[in-house]
Amino acid sequence: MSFAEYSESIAEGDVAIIYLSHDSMMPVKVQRGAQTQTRYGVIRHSQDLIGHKYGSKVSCSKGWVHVLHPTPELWTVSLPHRTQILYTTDISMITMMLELKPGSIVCESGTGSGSLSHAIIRSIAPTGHLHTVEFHQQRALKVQEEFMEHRVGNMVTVRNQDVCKDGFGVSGVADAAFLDIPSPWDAVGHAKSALKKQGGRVCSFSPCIEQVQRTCAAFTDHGFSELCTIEILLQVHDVRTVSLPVPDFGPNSDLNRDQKRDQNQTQNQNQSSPGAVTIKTTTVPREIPGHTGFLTFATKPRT
Amino acid sequence: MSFAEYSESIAEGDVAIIYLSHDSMMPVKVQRGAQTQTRYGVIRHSQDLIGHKYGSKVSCSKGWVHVLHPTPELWTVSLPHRTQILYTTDISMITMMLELKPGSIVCESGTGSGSLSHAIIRSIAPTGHLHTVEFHQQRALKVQEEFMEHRVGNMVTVRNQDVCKDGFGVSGVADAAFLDIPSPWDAVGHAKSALKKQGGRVCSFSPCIEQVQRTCAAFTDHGFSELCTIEILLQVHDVRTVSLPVPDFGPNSDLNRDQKRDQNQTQNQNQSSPGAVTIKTTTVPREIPGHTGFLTFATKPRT
Amino acid sequence: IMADNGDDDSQYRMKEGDYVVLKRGDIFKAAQIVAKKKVIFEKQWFFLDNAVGHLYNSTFEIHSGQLQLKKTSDTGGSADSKEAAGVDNRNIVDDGKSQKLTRDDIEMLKEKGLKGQEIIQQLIDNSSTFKDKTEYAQDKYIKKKKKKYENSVTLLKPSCRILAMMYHGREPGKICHLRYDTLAQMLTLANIHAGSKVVVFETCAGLVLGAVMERMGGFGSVVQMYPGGGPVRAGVDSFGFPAHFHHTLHEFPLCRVNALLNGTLEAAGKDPGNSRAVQRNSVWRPELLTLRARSQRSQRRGRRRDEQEKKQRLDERRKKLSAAAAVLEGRNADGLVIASRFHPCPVLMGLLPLLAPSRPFVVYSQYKEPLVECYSKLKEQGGTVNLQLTNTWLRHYQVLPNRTHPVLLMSGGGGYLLSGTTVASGPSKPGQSKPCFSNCRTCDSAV
Amino acid sequence: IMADNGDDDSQYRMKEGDYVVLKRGDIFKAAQIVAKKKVIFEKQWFFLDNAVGHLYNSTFEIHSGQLQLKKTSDTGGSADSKEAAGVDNRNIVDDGKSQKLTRDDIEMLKEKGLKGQEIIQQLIDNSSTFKDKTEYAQDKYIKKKKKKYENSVTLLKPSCRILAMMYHGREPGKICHLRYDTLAQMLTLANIHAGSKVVVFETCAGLVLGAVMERMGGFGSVVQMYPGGGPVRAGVDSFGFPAHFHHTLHEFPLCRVNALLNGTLEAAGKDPGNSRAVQRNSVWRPELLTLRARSQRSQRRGRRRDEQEKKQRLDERRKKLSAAAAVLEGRNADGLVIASRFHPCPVLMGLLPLLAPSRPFVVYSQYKEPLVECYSKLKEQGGTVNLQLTNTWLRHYQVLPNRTHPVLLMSGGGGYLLSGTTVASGPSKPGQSKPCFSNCRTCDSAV
Repeated sequence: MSFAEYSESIAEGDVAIIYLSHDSMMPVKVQRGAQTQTRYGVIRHSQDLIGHKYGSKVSCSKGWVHVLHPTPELWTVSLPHRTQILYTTDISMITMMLELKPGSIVCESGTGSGSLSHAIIRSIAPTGHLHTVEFHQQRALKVQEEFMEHRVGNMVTVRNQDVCKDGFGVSGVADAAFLDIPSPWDAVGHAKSALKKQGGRVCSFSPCIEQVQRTCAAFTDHGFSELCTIEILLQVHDVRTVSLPVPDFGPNSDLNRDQKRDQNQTQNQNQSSPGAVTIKTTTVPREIPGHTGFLTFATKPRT
Repeated sequence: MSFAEYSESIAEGDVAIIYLSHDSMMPVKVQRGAQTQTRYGVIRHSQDLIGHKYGSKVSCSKGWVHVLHPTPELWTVSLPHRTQILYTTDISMITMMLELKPGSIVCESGTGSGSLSHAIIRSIAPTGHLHTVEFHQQRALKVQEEFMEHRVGNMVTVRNQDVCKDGFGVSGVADAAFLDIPSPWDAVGHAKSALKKQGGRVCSFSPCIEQVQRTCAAFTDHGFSELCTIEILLQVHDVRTVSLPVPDFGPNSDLNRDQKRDQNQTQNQNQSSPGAVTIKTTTVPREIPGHTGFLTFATKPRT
Repeated sequence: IMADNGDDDSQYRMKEGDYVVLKRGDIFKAAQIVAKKKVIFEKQWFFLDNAVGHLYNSTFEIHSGQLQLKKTSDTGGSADSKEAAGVDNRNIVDDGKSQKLTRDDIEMLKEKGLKGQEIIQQLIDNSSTFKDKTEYAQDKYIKKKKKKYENSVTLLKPSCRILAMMYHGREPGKICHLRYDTLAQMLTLANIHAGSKVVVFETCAGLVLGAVMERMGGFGSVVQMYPGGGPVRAGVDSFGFPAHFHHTLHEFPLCRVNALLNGTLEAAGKDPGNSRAVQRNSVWRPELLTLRARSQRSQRRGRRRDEQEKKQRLDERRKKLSAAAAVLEGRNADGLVIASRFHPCPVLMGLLPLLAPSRPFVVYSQYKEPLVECYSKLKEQGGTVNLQLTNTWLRHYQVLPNRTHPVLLMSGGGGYLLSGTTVASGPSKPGQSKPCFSNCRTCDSAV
Repeated sequence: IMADNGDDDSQYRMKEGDYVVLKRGDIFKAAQIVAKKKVIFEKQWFFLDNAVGHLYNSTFEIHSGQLQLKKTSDTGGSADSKEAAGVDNRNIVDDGKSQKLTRDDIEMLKEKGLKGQEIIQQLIDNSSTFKDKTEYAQDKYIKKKKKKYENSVTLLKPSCRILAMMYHGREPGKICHLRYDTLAQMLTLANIHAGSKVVVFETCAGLVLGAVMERMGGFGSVVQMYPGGGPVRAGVDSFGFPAHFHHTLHEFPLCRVNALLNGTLEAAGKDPGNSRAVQRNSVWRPELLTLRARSQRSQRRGRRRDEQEKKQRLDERRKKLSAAAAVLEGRNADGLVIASRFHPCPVLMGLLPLLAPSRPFVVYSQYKEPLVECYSKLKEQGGTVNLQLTNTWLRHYQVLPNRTHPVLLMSGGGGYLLSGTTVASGPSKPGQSKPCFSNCRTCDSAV
């Protein structure tokens, strides 16, 4: 197992994702003799995990779970939050718009909980490298440890420094740079010098429009071009079967109503009870994330 | 006919809406002996309109059209544009959030092409009054003329002045005020003094976020409360029937495929041609209005 | 602030019996001012008696279950106590020592008589990490603390705006998840205005009916179509309409619509359809009852349920029925508004014949698919133009210096609308096929 | 700008035969640099010959059909010439006299050698109403004038980002209206990365296939499943991948999938299914052909279509088929990406058995309903977890001093995605019913 390469079977030392339900997954470090408690009962690593294939079903005392091979996307929904994190919807857009691919050299700050970092490493492996800068020392140490556990440590360098003061610690090597810090405008110059002289792409993520305005001004001042600010929101559709009652318009309309019911039945609808039709539909959750942040992209010209 | 009261039949002097198609309607001033050209042929007012019922079908040489009773909503989609106008989606929200109802006294600026004005008058009729201020003289005259033609002239006063300098021309009488001007912050004080001392509601419409920021600051400075900035966008769904081909997975799967087709057929799908299923779905137009403006609402406290 | 120059303020002051809406932050609750009647709001109980005589929009503190007018200076938005947010929380170390105030300190502040908001401000001032929290975390912190310490409440005059927001926030299930901006669209799309004749079918607790009545301002007439045993409109009471508004309101049972359209309503007399419907459809019980209705009922309750009373009620119902029938039978209604938990397609098809030609209708559904069916049916059947299937997308913004952004949580779905305009069907040119069945009735009868 | 300190710039310079993307404003077009070959872009024709040796991202002016490097200073965003917009156009009187430059003046400017952008700036400077126009109207004005006078073009190195935006803007019908942000989601949801084995079925002109190949960087293998007579992937050429990328690409006909899964592929030998499929499904013709393929074909063209050539091609195809079959028959693919004009449900059901357990799949459809059907089918059948039906909502912002707002026009629909993860099916506890048929095959055979 590695976060950048699939394996068939679960081995000791792997990090596996225990899938309980769509909104409940937990990462587990597989260790001989260890046990993990879930709401469906205990998982014994030696018997239930090691040597089994990824994707297997594990029977517990109160039900069963599936063990999944880790991916950056599963990690994003199951990682321990130490900060606000970036989610897959934004990450997808960042990856495409920064033109990441195997071999890309990327700079990132702040590392935070490492949600984006894992996705970047996956995309630039096996020949690329991520230089990620985290201001907060404990967090820098913790994420470094995770990269090792996830067997991607060789493709990433974590630096514990202030990107606004000290930059990314590299110069003229990066194809892309990403900023998720309170004052990105202070780091635009550093991003510029970290990027290759032939040019490159940069992205800044900010929740507030004032941050976007200052950052765009800084990009322009530093000669960046192709400025583009976007926002992307995910809409999840829950598939549901609902029953809609059919009202009674009175005795004289029996013929009429029967006709209607016939038509209803031919149109993907089954009569579940007298006076009601069942339809398949989708609903959106009552409250959804309405804003994560603005993504501003720019191209560094040749310097 | 009046824009605030329904009539059954078309009379001389009425303004009727000729409905050609969903995105093609034209207002027509009904005059004995007059004719109107449409793409389906000519409409002769004396024979085809006067005395006929609203909603009638008029046969022309190349097809037929419907004649509809005017409403503020039909007016909004058929009026002659002299400015950018407000559309029904925003208008609906403005009407509800300003708590307009019969008897309300409302101030508005600028009048523009009168799209919102007609909707306001409809909602506050027969006992309310609209004071609308338009900077541009020709426009003020034109809209005044339209109000008369639409038989709502008695419920509206048009003033040709600069609201930022001269205010609304009334003081302490309004239940609600609406601003759609480049620098609403300059008119917030005037809106405040136009509103009743017991309080009232105010709305400002602005396309740019910087305008919103300055306007919110002005509202706060003037003691307004319950500040609320929203954006509302309409999504239109076009109902379509589409045919999706079913691919061929090869000879050995005939049984399998037939089963699938059977299931498809029970699920609202008809086989239109061999190897294809027909579904009913909706699509959104390729390009849609992505922004009209921000609506900022506030409550004027008792003064 | 209550001293002013003798203007007519009476309509702006709260009286006993008035319907009001309690507000704290984004939380609303409808209530009626009844002497010595306890209300429960956000897990606190109190009496509204002291509100009488005060102006609407006044904010009160709750002290020992009694309202006490708050000084105006502290009435303010919930965002007030936000300091410049850290946006990033990279400096936060969670050592559990961030709050310098102890529980005893807080109890002391309370005893000193500090108000909820003041206590929260104290907590913020004494939190070493608050300033470094991300804005999202600051929000969460304030909300949590507010829930614990805030004890002020504002009393609002009810309106469609406030009640629609209240229902959407508190009990969306009761109003078929109809969001307030969608309701706003319905009222304009149906061209609701004074003096018209509007047919309403809703199972939204009376919110939609009340919204229509508010827009009509007591001019014209409204017919509420109802399924089952009787109309449900508890929500209408919350609007606190003057009595004369109710004279414009009629009710008519869905199960008699066919009889009405066939001209057999009189013959049907004893109304077997109605009682059958009662059995078939579950009857919705109004949760709120007007004070008057309740006291009348309690008088009646006892054992005396004799024949005479039954007959009286039947007579009353019959009278109501024929009054409503008189309004409807011209088939010349000016607007049709549907928002129900029923399948919209048969409802729309059943009620459309009641409209005059060239009149708007609008149908709400929480789901898109049934409206697609409606749309196809109408297209096939003819008699309508200007059909549009839509939904709206509503976004709130936080506008604060250096912290402006769309609100982090938004409502997922506000439901869907199908709107259109009726037309009469005339002679169509050969080759231009646009079949028309049911609505022919409409135009014929309306002549 | 071309003089620099001897770094290895060769990969950043355009060579003959390179695939490039022409860009003007938001308009893109893919092209190949071929000596003396005319390209047509925005109704102008010109030769790309002069681009050779210049750096990617260079902007050129078009003069007499030839590219001429532009000085860097004028390369800039399209928003440059916007002045403070009037926001309101209340002062505009349309008297037709707002433009002070006459047609003759403009012709003179052109003759003087002024560039397009300079002419537009002159037009703006000489318009008495421009400053008072609303921003929307200013935009429209500039766009109109640009179309008429602009003559610069930027040459970009192709990438998934640029090609996805190009197809979406120019020919959305060719890529099933797949919007670029939706494609971006697909690539992450399917965890596309170097070294994996990915199955792709698309009818998006090769854009999706190219996007997958770009993300794999020539490591691992991709199998393109194709309907009808042969794989369509003209769009892949536009990516300009190095030759070795193509060694990782295999192709396999959909109509042989059942044979593959049943182990009867060898027996089927002569491939009747394939030819039948050719007849049944309309064959898509690639619009762009690589230079090499084209010249080979023209050599072949003549009269010599003899038996030997036919046999050769058949052999080649058989070799390809068995190579692809060898990749697939372990049923241990690491990812599955579907984006086609076909009904997604049978496609997904047919290809899912090719995946190993614990591997992601993603299906695109322009319409929601077919994916709802997919979702229900998968739920009923089992063998997958983490199912999610989504779409994304993409908004662009104009960020300019005092004129910041969401862009006035947005894309309506970007399509829908169904994504999930395969699992092996094991013994399920009694009472916990989760039936599983088809995917059992997957896990058994993968042992």
